Amino acid sequence: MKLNLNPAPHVHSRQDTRWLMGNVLIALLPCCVAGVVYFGVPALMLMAVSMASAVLFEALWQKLCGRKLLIADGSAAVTGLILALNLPPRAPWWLAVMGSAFAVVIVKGLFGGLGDNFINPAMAARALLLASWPKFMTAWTAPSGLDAVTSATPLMTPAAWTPLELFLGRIPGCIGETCKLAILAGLAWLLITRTIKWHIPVAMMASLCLFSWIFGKDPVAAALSGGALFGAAFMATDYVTCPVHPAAQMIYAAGAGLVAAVIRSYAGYPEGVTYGILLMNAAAPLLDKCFRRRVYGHGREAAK
Amino acid sequence: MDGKHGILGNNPLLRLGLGICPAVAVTTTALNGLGMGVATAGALLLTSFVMGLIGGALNEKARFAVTLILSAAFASVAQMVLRGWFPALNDSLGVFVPLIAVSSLILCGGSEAAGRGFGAAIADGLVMGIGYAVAMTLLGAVRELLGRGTAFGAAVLPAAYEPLLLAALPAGGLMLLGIAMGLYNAVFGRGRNGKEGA
Amino acid sequence: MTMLKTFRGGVHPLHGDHEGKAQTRGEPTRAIEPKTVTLLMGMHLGAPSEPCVKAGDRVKLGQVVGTPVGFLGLPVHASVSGEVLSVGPVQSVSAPNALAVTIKNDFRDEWAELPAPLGSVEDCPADQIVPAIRAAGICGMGGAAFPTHVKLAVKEGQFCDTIILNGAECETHLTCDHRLMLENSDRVVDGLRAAMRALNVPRGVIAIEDNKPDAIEAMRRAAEGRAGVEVAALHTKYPQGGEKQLIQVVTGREVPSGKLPLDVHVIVMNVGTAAAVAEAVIDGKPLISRITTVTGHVDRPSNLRVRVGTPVRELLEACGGISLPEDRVGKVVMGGAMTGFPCPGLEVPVAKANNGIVVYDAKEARETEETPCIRCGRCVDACPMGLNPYLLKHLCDAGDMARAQKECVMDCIVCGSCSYICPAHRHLTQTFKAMKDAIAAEAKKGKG
Amino acid sequence: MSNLTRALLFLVSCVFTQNFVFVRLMGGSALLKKAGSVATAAIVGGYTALVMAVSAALNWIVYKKALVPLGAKSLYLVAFAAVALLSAWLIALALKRVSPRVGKALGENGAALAVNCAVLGASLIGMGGGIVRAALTGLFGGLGYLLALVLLAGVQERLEFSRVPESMKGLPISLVSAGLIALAFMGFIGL
Repeated sequence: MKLNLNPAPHVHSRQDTRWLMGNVLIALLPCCVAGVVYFGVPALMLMAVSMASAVLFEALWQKLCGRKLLIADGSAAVTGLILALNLPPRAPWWLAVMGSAFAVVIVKGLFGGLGDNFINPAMAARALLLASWPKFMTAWTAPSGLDAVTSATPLMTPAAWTPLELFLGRIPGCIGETCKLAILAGLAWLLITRTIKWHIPVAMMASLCLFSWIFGKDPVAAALSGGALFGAAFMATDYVTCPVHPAAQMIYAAGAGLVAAVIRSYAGYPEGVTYGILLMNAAAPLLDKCFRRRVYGHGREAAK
Repeated sequence: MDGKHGILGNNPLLRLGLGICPAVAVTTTALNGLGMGVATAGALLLTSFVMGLIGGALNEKARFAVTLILSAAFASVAQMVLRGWFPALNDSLGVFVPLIAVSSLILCGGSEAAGRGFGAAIADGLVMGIGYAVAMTLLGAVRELLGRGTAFGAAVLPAAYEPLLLAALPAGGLMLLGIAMGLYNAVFGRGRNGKEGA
Repeated sequence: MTMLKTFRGGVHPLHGDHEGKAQTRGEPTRAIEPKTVTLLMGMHLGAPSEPCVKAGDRVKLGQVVGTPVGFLGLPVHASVSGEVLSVGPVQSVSAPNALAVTIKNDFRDEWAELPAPLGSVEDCPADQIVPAIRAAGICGMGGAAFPTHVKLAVKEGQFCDTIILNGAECETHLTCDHRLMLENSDRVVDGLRAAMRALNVPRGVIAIEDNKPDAIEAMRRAAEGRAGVEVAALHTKYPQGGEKQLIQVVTGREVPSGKLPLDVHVIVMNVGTAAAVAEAVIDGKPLISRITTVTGHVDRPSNLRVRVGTPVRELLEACGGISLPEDRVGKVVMGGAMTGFPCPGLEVPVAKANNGIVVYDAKEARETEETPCIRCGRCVDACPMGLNPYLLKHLCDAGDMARAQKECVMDCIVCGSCSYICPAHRHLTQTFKAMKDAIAAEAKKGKG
Repeated sequence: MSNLTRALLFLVSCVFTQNFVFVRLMGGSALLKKAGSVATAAIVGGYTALVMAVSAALNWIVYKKALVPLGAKSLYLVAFAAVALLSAWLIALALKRVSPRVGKALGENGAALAVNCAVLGASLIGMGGGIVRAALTGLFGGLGYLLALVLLAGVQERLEFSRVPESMKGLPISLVSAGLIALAFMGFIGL
């Protein structure tokens, strides 16, 4: 009888990386469905192209680096899907391919792969696409059937939509970000399965609403328009690029909300959620340094 | 010449990271890269020349100060030359022409030239300068091609090409220089005597 | 029941499966008689005892076969009567050549001459309790095997105001303490009272996780009318029974880093140890048997009262044997799933501190491959000591002793919570243990 | 608009919209720092900010009150470099007196460290207005430089344990990191 001698612990939580990524994909499903319902087959095409190219680039990169192929962990698929959901519905297919390549190879791969990037790949890719090909990234279409009618997003003309329309998402915008109902369903799934904790989404939305109100805007409309809720639920909560400790997470998320509100109110871009999250990603290592749990037996209470 | 620096083998920009401020800031086109590279190389050569002559007589601290003053003087000369003969280039390089004065390429190269003998100082300055100018031109060419679809101002990519505007922006410049350095290291290996961040 | 007390961090291993305890917690304890026993001389923490018998000798039950060595030394007693077969090195759970005395059981159970019992724990002379405990060879029976008489040695200038009996049994699979508290409640309380009287301690707390309501009830009943004894119900969470966590939860005090519980005036003992103390004081009997849980893939998972030194094979046979085809047996673990040691073979004998034998199948035992850390922070949330396991792992992998120490690696209690929770299957706990050992070895080298 | 609001807007502009490192690209030296700790980065950044402020103000005086009246405008670069070096050296000395810890972080050639694109650039850019504007350009620009240095140090500390490909280690990956942060700073365009 050959007895295995690997050391304790002898049981492990079933929630491995693949399980977590799978949960994120499940949580994104309502947004995908809403996107396809509102924006039709081209949206579905974009999602497929984006996911496929992200996984492909990940595999190629891992091969090039001579590493073990780890695409089965699902992280590249999540990146690709989140990127697609951040694209306008009628974006050309090559935009998704370029974005995936940038996200997977430059933002993640050059830094060492999963877990080593300091900035959210999908967010950075969106910022790259917006900076490089603005005319494709701001060509909004109203979800009115198959014909692409160019229109303004609610962030540019806030009064044109009622809160209910904003909530249900029959409005122009990126594929995944318009239907708040679907996002909330996904967020609920993530919270119920304890894939993420509540701190980041709550702090980010609270901060965005508060500062939007201070800057003289309608906080409800601010929360319901643009990519705020999608960003707070799915992108700010990216494990790899957010701080680890709850207190640091709250500050990180509040900072992202503040930057988003500032950019929406005063800067040149209509939407600031992307930049808010990216900037706070960059600050996350510092926040992690500043906030630590007190180690048992050290510090003030120890000598009691 | 002892081969300490080279055009390919130990490129001052791609291996040592000398003079990276202008390398990112002005290399939006190949011509800008070439102009900046040559201007910096010229100032470096003159500084090395003088330091090669007098550097041996100076101690470490004084060397740095003298190099800085010399470099500022030759940067002024470069600015006058550019302003007089290449006004368009001068305008597009803008504030980075006077900033040649504090280019780490010259400050490092000049300080090193001191006390190495006149001939070695000139040869080193020349090789470093050419290496820098070549790297600057190449970086400018890549950024111009990606960002505008042109090479030295002439359209080379088909009209259907949608330019990657980011390549011409600061963020793209930083990333492309970083990737270029990585590629350079991958191709030429990491030099034994090439300590980065000098 | 009042608000359950708990600590920060921790995990819930096998929570959906009643912590793996359902199969054995309802089974009354059965006693088994071994054919041979192998008495390790190093069953306790400290220098191994010196064998004082030789092959061929006849020994009686309770006769000393190993004499104590040094301050931390304990005697070893024959756990059966019969003939000494050999004195020499054997395979133990942690070492291939541990010194041991092997005795063939003659099944007569003839007792050797025992020291006179001290009598009732409430009336006996208090100053003789600790010597009696040492003479009985008692060490901590929860796992660490620290000699109990040393734990109860209060130095000049120190004092103890609370003794905590650890009945949390937070480890998975194990139910031996649970059964003990149900079946021998009075003995547990007697042992606690003996220790309290020996050190003149006013307060004794029996701490039990709330997944054992019947044990809480039984101990409450047994504690009625006993001076200073109370029962505390704790939240069911691993590692609730960790010494430092227990002290924090029961007294609100924290043991300062690098210090002992006595520095915050607390002593923690396992309930099994308390029962052994009661045996020693009331009956004068040495520690020769204990309750061990045998579970996992065996035919009849049970709690067995086994003689110290019984080989694992005999325990498994008493439970109907391993219920797996040979090629599907994964590992046999001594102890619970979070901290237990894998057995190198089935001839390994049970020591005084072995509280369980768990058989895993090949699938459960397969080695997990490390994948990249995704910084999910679960290890940070789980660590009961407030460490940053994900960061520590990087430092340990880089071999950076100085920074690992600065990140408090020496405060790690090696509870396994971080490894359990890590979605990337990173080998956190074992890395920290190796680093702690390396640092301790370094410190020793520096001294010697 | 009150002076305070104007100053505040100017601060935001210098730190974010026109950040010396990520937008103006005058802080390449920020990238060259060996993966020092965040604390060192904060000290070096603060020191550089001081040098930027002082030398920008001094250079304004030198230029407007000496070089222009003397008709020696073409010597401005030499003069600026000398003033920058001198103020960097003096400030380093003063800081070492105030705190040995700061002195240790700045190292032996602290002054040489500080004469870089950012310092001279602040002097050149600050020339457009009055002396207050010049000093504030230096100070606020320096704060932006400090912010960049600290952010990059944080990221570099994190990268210490990541599996960056061998040829990208060190300066190359720092440049890519800086590029990604610069991408994030693009959100402030038009502020």
